[in-house]
Amino acid sequence: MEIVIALAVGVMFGSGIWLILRPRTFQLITGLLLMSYAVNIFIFAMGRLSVDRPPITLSPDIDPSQFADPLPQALVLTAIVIGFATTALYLVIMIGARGLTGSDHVDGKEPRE
Amino acid sequence: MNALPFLQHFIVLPILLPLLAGALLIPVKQSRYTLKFALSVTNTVLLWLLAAALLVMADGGYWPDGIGVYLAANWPAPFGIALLVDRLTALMLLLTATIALAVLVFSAKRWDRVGIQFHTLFQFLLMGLNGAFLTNDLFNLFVFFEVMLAASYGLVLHGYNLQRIRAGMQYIAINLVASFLFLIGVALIYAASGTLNLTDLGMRVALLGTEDTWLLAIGVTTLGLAFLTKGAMWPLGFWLPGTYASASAPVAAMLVLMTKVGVYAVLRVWMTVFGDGAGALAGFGFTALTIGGMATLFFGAVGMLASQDGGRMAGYGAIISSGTLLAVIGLAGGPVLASGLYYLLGSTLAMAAFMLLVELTDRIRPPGAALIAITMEAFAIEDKPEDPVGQGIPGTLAFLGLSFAACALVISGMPPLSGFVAKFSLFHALLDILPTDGRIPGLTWGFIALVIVGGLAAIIALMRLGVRIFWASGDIAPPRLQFTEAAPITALVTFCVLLTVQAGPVFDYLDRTVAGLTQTSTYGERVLQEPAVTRMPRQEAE
Amino acid sequence: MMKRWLPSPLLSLCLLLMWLLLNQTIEPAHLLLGAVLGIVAPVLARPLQPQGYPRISRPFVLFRLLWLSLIEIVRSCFNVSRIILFRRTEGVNSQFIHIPLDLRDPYGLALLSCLINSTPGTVWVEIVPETHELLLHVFDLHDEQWWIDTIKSHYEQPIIEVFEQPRHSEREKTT
Amino acid sequence: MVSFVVVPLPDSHGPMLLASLVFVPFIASLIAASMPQDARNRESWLAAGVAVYGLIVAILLYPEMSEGTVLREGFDWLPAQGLYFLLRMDGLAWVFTLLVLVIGLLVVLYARYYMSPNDPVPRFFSFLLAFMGSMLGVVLSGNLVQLVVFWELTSLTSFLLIGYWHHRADARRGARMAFTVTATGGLCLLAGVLVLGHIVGSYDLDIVLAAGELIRSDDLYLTALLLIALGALTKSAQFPFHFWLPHAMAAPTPVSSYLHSATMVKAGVFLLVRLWPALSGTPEWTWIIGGAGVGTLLIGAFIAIFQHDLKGLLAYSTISHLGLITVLIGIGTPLAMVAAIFHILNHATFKASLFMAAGIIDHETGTRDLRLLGGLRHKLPITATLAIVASAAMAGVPLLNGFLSKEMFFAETLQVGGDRNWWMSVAAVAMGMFSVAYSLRFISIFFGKPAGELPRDPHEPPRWMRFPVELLAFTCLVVGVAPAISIGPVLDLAVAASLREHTPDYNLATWHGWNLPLLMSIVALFGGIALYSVLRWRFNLRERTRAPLLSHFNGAQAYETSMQSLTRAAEWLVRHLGTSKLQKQLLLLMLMLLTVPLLLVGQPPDWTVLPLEGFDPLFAGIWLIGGACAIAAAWMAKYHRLTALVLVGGTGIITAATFLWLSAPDLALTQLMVETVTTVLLLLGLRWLPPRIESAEIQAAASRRDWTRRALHMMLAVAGGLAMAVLTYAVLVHPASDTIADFFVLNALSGGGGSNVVNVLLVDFRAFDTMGEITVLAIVALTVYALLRRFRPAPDSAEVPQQQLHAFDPASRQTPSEQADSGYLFVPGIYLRTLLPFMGVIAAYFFMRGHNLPGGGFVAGLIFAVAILVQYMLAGATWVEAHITLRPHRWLGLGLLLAGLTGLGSWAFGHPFLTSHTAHLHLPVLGELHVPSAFVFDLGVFAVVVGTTMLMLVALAHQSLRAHKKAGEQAADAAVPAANGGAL
Amino acid sequence: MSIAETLPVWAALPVAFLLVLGGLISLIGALGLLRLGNFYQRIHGPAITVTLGAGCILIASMIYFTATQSRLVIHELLISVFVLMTAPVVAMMIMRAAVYRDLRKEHLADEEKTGTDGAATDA
Amino acid sequence: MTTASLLSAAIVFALVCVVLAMILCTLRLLIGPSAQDRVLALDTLWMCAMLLALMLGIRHGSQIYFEAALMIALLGFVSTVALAKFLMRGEVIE
Ligand code: NA
Ligand code: NA
Repeated sequence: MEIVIALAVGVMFGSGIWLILRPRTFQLITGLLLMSYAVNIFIFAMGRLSVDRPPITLSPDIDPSQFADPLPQALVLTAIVIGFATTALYLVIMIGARGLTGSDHVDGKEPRE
Repeated sequence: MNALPFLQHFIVLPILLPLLAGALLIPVKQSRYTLKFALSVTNTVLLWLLAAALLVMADGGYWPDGIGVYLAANWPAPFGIALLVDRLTALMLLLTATIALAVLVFSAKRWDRVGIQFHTLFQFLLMGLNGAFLTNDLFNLFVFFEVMLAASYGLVLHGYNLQRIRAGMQYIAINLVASFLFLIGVALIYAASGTLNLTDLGMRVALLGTEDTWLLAIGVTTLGLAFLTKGAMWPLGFWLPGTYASASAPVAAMLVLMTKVGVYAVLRVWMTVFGDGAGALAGFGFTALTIGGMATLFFGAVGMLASQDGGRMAGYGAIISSGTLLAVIGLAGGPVLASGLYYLLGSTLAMAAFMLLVELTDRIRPPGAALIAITMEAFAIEDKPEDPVGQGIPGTLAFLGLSFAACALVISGMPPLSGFVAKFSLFHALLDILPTDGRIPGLTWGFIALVIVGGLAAIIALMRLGVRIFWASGDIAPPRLQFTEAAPITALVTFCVLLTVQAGPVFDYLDRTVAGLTQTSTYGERVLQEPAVTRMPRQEAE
Repeated sequence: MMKRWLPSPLLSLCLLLMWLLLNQTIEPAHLLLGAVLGIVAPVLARPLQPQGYPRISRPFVLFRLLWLSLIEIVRSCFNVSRIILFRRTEGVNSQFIHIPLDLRDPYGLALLSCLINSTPGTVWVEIVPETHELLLHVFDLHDEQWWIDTIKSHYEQPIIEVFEQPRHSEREKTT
Repeated sequence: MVSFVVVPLPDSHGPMLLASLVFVPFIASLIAASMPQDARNRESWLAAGVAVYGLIVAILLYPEMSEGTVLREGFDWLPAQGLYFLLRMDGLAWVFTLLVLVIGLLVVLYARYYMSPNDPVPRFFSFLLAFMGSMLGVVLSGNLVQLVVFWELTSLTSFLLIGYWHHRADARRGARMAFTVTATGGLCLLAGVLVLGHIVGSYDLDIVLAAGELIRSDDLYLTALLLIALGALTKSAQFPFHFWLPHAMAAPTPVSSYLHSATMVKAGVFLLVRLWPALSGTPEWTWIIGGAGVGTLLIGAFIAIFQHDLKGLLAYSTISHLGLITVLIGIGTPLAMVAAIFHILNHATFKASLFMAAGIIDHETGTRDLRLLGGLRHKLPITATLAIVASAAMAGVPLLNGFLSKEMFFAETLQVGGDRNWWMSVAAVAMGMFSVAYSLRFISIFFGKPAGELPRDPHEPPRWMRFPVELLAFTCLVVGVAPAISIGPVLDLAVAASLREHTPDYNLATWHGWNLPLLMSIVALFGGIALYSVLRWRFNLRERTRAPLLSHFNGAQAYETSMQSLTRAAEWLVRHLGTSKLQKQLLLLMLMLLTVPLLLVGQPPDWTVLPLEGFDPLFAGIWLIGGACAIAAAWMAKYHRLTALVLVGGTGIITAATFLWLSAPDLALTQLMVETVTTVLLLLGLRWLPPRIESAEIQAAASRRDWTRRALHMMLAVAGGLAMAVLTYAVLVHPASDTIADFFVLNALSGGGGSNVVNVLLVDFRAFDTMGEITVLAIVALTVYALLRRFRPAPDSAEVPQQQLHAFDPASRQTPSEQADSGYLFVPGIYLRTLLPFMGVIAAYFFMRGHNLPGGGFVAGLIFAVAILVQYMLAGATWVEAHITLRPHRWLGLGLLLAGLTGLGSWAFGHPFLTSHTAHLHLPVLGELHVPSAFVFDLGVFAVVVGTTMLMLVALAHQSLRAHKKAGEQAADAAVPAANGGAL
Repeated sequence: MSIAETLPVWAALPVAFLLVLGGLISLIGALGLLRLGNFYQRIHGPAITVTLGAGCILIASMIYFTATQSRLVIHELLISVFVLMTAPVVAMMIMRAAVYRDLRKEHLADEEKTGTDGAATDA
Repeated sequence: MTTASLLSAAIVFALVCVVLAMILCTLRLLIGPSAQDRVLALDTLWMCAMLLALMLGIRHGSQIYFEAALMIALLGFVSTVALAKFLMRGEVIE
């Protein structure tokens, strides 16, 4: 599991890096999306991995070590929401810039050759 | 039943008030400017009073050891989110409220009408700023950073034009990526230390094993990079000049404050986590901060010299100020930090005033005309002397010129205003603390030299700009100036003057602030032992 | 009045049932809550449902239809699986066919499309507006007419019985 | 090193006389600034009044001064850092105070007549008074840092005064140049003062002056000396910083006379005299100060001869005389110091009067060009006489004050380097000759014939305009004839105060007998006359535009060039040290992310290698998919946006599956919903991005540089990915330390009243985060909405999409609602409409169970929003909005208020913000119900999420309407021609 | 697998069988998606996954949980209903999109043949 | 072979099948060639994810996974519909 998650984070983050270094706004936003997946899983992994131990405590007498760490999950939840919002914002700016500048370059103008 | 004393609630109010005001403003129709403005200003005045009250309370007026803790949702500290007020926080809150009030009044006649929801976003921005200053929890800091940034995205694009959207794209993209770094950093810190509470982290750091220490250091470094991107450290702050130059004046003034949040966060985290009690990590990264700060300072100085318009120049001025502060944090030591904070106050106020001023001077002289003036200055050296009779200066122009000069003096650190006092006290403190071998290290000398050179660059650039705006503009119609535009600038400049004149008392306060900051153990006691209010019994049925 | 506050008892019942299934309980509190939701949701959703709610007149025909369809689904499933696994794809005769429809009731058409699409090997494309013909894609077509007949008799006819009969009578009453 | 000394301030006794000396001019400056434009007389009276007041105070203080008392007055400024506002008056300061005030008074009187009635004099007098205050501040500072403050203030006021006629380019240029040079010097001075303070442990002048030994023996002595010297030499226009002074002549003549000859330029030499006890007496002192002085003295005098501008000539002569003073200070013997102070005073008198005379000539004739002027003694007899007297003093003619101090100078040069070393004396005599020559050149304008028609016909100036010149010339004469009586007591005061125990015996007399200095004077006098004659009649002095030999060095040109190249260099540096390109910035950020932690933190410690038993091939299998999708998306995003979007969706599904697999059902639910909404959102946005078509040419044209860059990015991406993978792995194989997580698990049910710990975290433990998070949502929604109101689509995507324009598609003839009611969406629409209430109930379900099981306000809000969104997709925005009214703004506002007020409710119970409470309801049939306040809070979250999603999506969707509306209008416009068989 | 051990044989056997069958059908459906020659054929592949594959697994789930929890657990029915209600929508939408996209492509090809300019479309 | 091991073998087999199915879908997603192919593949991926959730539920004997499956069943189609509509009409909401 661990190695898979590590590689997963790596692949997504690497793809994200590649994309955010590209010149077109859509590439950038795609990169941001991939990076946000990577980062979310990364945060999640910081609570270590556990299978079938959802943090749902149906009785008061429990052993906390038998549950997945709920804190990173809560953090990821917040991060997902914020990531969603900011992606939306960037999207709107992206199309706004395309309309206003006539270019989909991330700098809002075509680079001079 | 131990109810929470009412005054204790003051800690959360700087976040709550703008939240509620913002929420109330959302459904109000765009056409009701006056109502919106009134609500917004009233709330900001309240915030100012609140900040002033907190300042008094934190300075021994209510909390004897200068630390007020508020357990949001009533959960004890490392578990729930704790808000913390000390002298530093209170100071930053007051600074924020001051600039915010000035900016709001300034925007009353024009800027709140060019787009929608200006006041809403503005209130949310205040909420984010205040939250970032108040919170003692790293992830909560992220949330408030995002609140602040999200609002600033909206405000940067306020008045939507080509330039703004170009700059906005850059600003937003970089901050989005920086936010990822923030998250990575916080997550690593949690993985290594098992806590998110900053004070708790400071308590735990010495007890960590080697692996955890390694992870923690990486985490904090990553977090630091996120802060420094927002604080515009070289080479992470290239977004800043363009953004400042294109944002509308009131927004640019608020942005000035926002770079300081990055610096503030660095200061908080580093002071708390890597203090003397940090075991293997004591003093971690301070030198890097100094070097980064100095590089930033240099870049800002060079940028000032290279820029020809006020907005951009102010942007580089903000970079200089960030660089100086970062280097000061890096060169840490009690009295130096106090000087750094004093510098922060003065430069932020002046820079904010300058941002507002730039917009007014652009009315005299549209930025396009500046280019012509440059060539004029460069080539018309043997200009035929004209009639030796001076020209009268209209009152508004005199006002602008005077304010410009005052801002320029503060920004460049020329005597006699607060910029100079700050610089002097910085140097004084740096030379006054001696390392054990009695020799001032080269880095300190380098820093002093850089600050002086930076100030020089600033004054050369600002003088060039000022001469071009006020002297070389030929026959100009005096700009129309609203009272609501002049008053905030006057107020901000007056604050700078007051800072200069009252340097003694201000420094007394700052010395107490810094003395408090270095008492990590006090924070530990106060934050981690702050009792929750007794809960009402809740689960009796089950 | 009844129609306004309970536009479709059937739908409300379905929603209540769903609520109870979801919560896996028949506690009174949930019964009540489910009932409230079952009543409120259709009322709130009503403005967005211009075609009204379905009425089913012959449940038995419906059940028989469903049962037969299930058998047909299983059968087709194995046919399609066989083709996927063992046949060369070039040999598969995939075709579009047109089937003239008499069925007009929206819910009837919906049910028809559900049955056709659920049956592996056939996909509903659209109803050609002018001719009211169904454009159908068949995975492995042997005999076009067989398909047309089967669909008209095995599917369309029962559906018309279920959905359109009472409405016709209603219309007759009103006119 | 000593620790910093805190000097107790003197108890301020009686009236703050010294403070009033400094502050009265500043206050008067403010008053002057606020007077009307034409208040020339009132301004003059005010300024003169200030000067007179100062003089009275100074005279009142004379008795104390003559007793050798040092007056100290002050108050705290920044006591912790050794910074007081401390005013200190001793003999030297008193003499300089007197100088500043007397010349100031005369200049004010002169300026009253000099300034045109049309000039905006309030500004002039305001600046002049401010300068007076600053200069007095310099002179009276008892604290070195405070001295720097006033020092820079004199630079600033000088800048403002030079730029007084700012519509003239030469004035602007001169002002900038003067300020740049002197302010730079001021900064050096500040640094020097700080070093000095560091060495001594105090900035208090008295303490510093007493610590000469300590200073001179310190390692940092040379640094301090150099820095302070830079400050002094720039201010006093010493070579090679002299060039600003001639350009400062663009200022009105009263300013030149006051600042640039009598007072401000003397601040540099004043400072050197002041610090003489602390700094002098070392070879470094002599070499640095003396060296600069010698160079200046010769160069200034030589260039002065070749000036054609009256004021230019005087400016260079000033430079030369300041050089003379500097040399004396550099020699540094007590007698030299006496000579230096004496010459400072003498120079002030004759040079101020000469400037005023020059101003009168300029004023009366309309020109300052020496080549045009001639024979003025006929038209301006009195002025001519006065100017000749002053010039003679400048040239060092006996019986005038200049002669005396120059004589002393010659005498001191003889002492330098012992008996064998003559070079200093030779230089001195050469300078003497030059000064005779330029003095002759100056007075030549009164003789001979006029060169031609003058711009104006000159007359004697008004009585009171000439008066200052008369007084000063008279002083030259009096001092020259009877020095001991006239200037003696004053000079004694200054000398005693500055030299203290080193005060020498000296004799102020006109006649010292026949001696070597006298011989040197005679040589200089006659040599000068000869030199002038030769130059005049043999070398055609009038036609020369540049000084011989020295024409190659042009300080002003060097300044301009350096300023321009500074800007160019700065631009170059900014381009190379910075960038305005987003890609490069992100590249840097990523590089920093990779390198900085490595550099700072270094190698990881040894990690235990993971036992592979936890490895699940199935899990690896799904990440095969996730990874492939991610990489493919990265590959496709440029030319195949939709494909990339679909691929990202694939990664999203796998991410959700991962959350589910690894015990995070809440995350999985949220991820799934966000995935859906994001896809729709991006599709709505994609509509406005015109297609990007891959062209073979572009690919082929990609230069080698492009490929290098791509390779670099690829490497960075791989490295970054690898680094994150390693980091993740490192954490995962390392057991968690003592975390705060257990607390949440243990207390969620008992303290938070919910069994879903994640939800309890969100609405209770960390509800404060959630509060902020929903604010972010609201902000973003509002921003999106605001942006879209001003949205202007790209021209190539503004039209109705291609897909809707094909006649064979029946849908192209239908409105969206027709499509849904009878068109191609008819059958799907029935499902979509039927599903609506089900989705609503499911949303309620997820909301209700959130506290105990996966779900909650956020997921529920998204489901609800998607349910409505589906209706939008089905029937179009117009139809939906005609049938239901959604007010997303209200949802947002109400949601935020609900969440906030719920939190606030706990105040009523004396609890902190957001403390959750549970209401226990006992209902008849239903039994006991627990309604936690967190539930209401969650309702706020729900509302905000619904509001946000709806606002953003609907705002985006409405853009399409705009295109259709526009198309409709165009179609209506083009209706006539398109009627028969339109192209659509 | 602790719960699975308590499962009675009457439940275990059908559950296992349905699981295997459901898995296989899903696999075959996906294989169809991959293997078949053109889009109109491929769309028939996933249909078996959606109907019979999902059906088998859902029934398996119902039996399994009913047996382990000793009470009737049939809320999987909801999933079946929703799948049956949404799958046709998806099929109809994608299919029609494909048909008209192809028509448009042909149309454009024709136009190009006749010499009119055809604008490229996004893919 | 006990019932437990039989069952666990069956679940593993089913899971393998579903994961393989997902991989095949992904291949189609990558290959395309047309946009509708990709949309179809994505939709199938959603369905497979639903099956995966159900199977995980059986594997762990837990009801926690049910909601995810339910959500996919009810709402998973939305993004597919949006994509299809985009392909057909060039915009999602008209
Ligand atoms: Na089918
Ligand atoms: Na939840």
